[in-house]
Amino acid sequence: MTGELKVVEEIINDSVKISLKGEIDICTSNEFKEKLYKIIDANQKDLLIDCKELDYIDSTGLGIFVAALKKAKQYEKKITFLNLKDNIKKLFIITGLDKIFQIN
Amino acid sequence: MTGELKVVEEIINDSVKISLKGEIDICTSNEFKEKLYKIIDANQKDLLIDCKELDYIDSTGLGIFVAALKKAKQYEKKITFLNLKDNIKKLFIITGLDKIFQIN
Amino acid sequence: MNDAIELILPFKAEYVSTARLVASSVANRIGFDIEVIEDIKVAISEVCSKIVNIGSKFTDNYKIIFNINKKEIKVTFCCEDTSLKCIFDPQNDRLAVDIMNALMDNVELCTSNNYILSMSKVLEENI
Amino acid sequence: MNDAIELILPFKAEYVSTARLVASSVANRIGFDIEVIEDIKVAISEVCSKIVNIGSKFTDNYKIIFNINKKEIKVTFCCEDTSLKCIFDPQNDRLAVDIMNALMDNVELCTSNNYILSMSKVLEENI
Ligand SMILES: Nc1ncnc2c1ncn2[C@@H]1O[C@H](COP(=O)(O)OP(=O)(O)O)[C@@H](O)[C@H]1O
Ligand SMILES: Nc1ncnc2c1ncn2[C@@H]1O[C@H](COP(=O)(O)OP(=O)(O)O)[C@@H](O)[C@H]1O
Repeated sequence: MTGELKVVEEIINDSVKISLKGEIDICTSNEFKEKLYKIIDANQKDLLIDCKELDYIDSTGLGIFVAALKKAKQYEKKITFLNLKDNIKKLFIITGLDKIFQIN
Repeated sequence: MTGELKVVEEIINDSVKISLKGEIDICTSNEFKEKLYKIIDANQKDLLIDCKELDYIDSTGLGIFVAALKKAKQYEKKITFLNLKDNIKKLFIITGLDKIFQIN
Repeated sequence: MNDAIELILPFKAEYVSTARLVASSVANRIGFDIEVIEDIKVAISEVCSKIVNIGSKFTDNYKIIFNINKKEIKVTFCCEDTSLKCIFDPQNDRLAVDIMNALMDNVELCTSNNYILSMSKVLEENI
Repeated sequence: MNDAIELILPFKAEYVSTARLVASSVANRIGFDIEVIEDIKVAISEVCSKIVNIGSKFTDNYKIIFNINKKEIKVTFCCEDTSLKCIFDPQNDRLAVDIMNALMDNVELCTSNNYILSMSKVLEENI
């Protein structure tokens, strides 16, 4: 049910690919934030976030991505989302985040 | 979810076979009681109750079977249960009904 | 961990399943395994169905309190209409009473306070 | 049909999913389709998460009231601690506010009474 998020990190050429599985919600968001920030700072590469198995995200989760984008931009890197599920893509559109991120 | 019960009646040689699908609970038990009593009175045959797809039964449902057995005995007929799921067989055992019904 | 979750439901059959859902959510949190959660749901359904069948002239809802301890779930039923007491008759409701007693660890059919009934189940640690 | 279901939950992240479950059980009863039920759950989760994050010094739980009409679900959040008001800041919480406004029909972020917040969704009959 709730509170489960698996984050798998993998280096692909000039990018870091992060695969997310589970839910980013009140139970998982703090830990995820720290993990994500570390990945960005440690690698200083473009970020690919694969959401094929991400079932749910709330506004806190979306906010973490916004903050992550600011961080990535400091290193002149970008963040691209892959395989967003419909219910999550919907939230990106509602909030206008589809315009600041690259969504594939 | 709750409140769904399908009852299929079929004549097999000297018996009536009733196949139950769904749940016998507070939402379905009244209708089921009437249906079952009618089947017993109209046919006056041995009863086979196939519970392969019966997911849940509560004490009211079990009580209906007890009353049905009294009715059947008036016609000198018996009631046999087929394919009880484990969770339901457990209730028959708890309540001692496994001793008054034939369970196959 | 020592939490209380309360659910107030109308005297209507349609909402018994809501009680079941909350029961499984709460029991799941404590760590009961699926079969025991199913037992708890069955026992709770027996009580809810009985309460709904009896109903009340004075109020249109009843309350279920789930008390969670690290290793125990206690489920208490209550109602503003305190005439709802000792709702199960050991004779007439033998099937229901047998089921509740077998599936739960502790069933108080007639409580000494203003509650309708309470039942509890303790988590057995398999080492 | 004009029912009220109430759920009282501790200020803990673990119980947000219990609110979601009750929401889907209730919304399902009204006849919303799965996608809309998902929307309602998402909106309710936003509120619960915010409430849990703020918490209260005076009490350890909050209440969610689900009011059901034939064609509408209204969800009201309240708390004994009436300092919990206008919990979303349109600026800082823009993402959450956008999501709630988009997914629900009517969101009252600051109610004129003692409630924390209320939101509703009307069933659209597709003929
Ligand atoms: N009235 C009931 N009372 C108690 N348990 C039930 C009842 N109906 C179904 N169950 C059991 O609960 C489980 C889940 O059923 P339910 O709570 O109806 O949710 P769902 O069918 O949506 O998963 C089923 O495995 C079933 O055995
Ligand atoms: N925190 C959440 N808030 C709102 N909706 C959620 C949340 N987590 C999961 N969901 C959505 O609710 C649906 C059911 O998930 P959930 O309520 O966790 O129950 P379960 O996973 O046991 O079916 C999922 O399809 C998911 O998209």
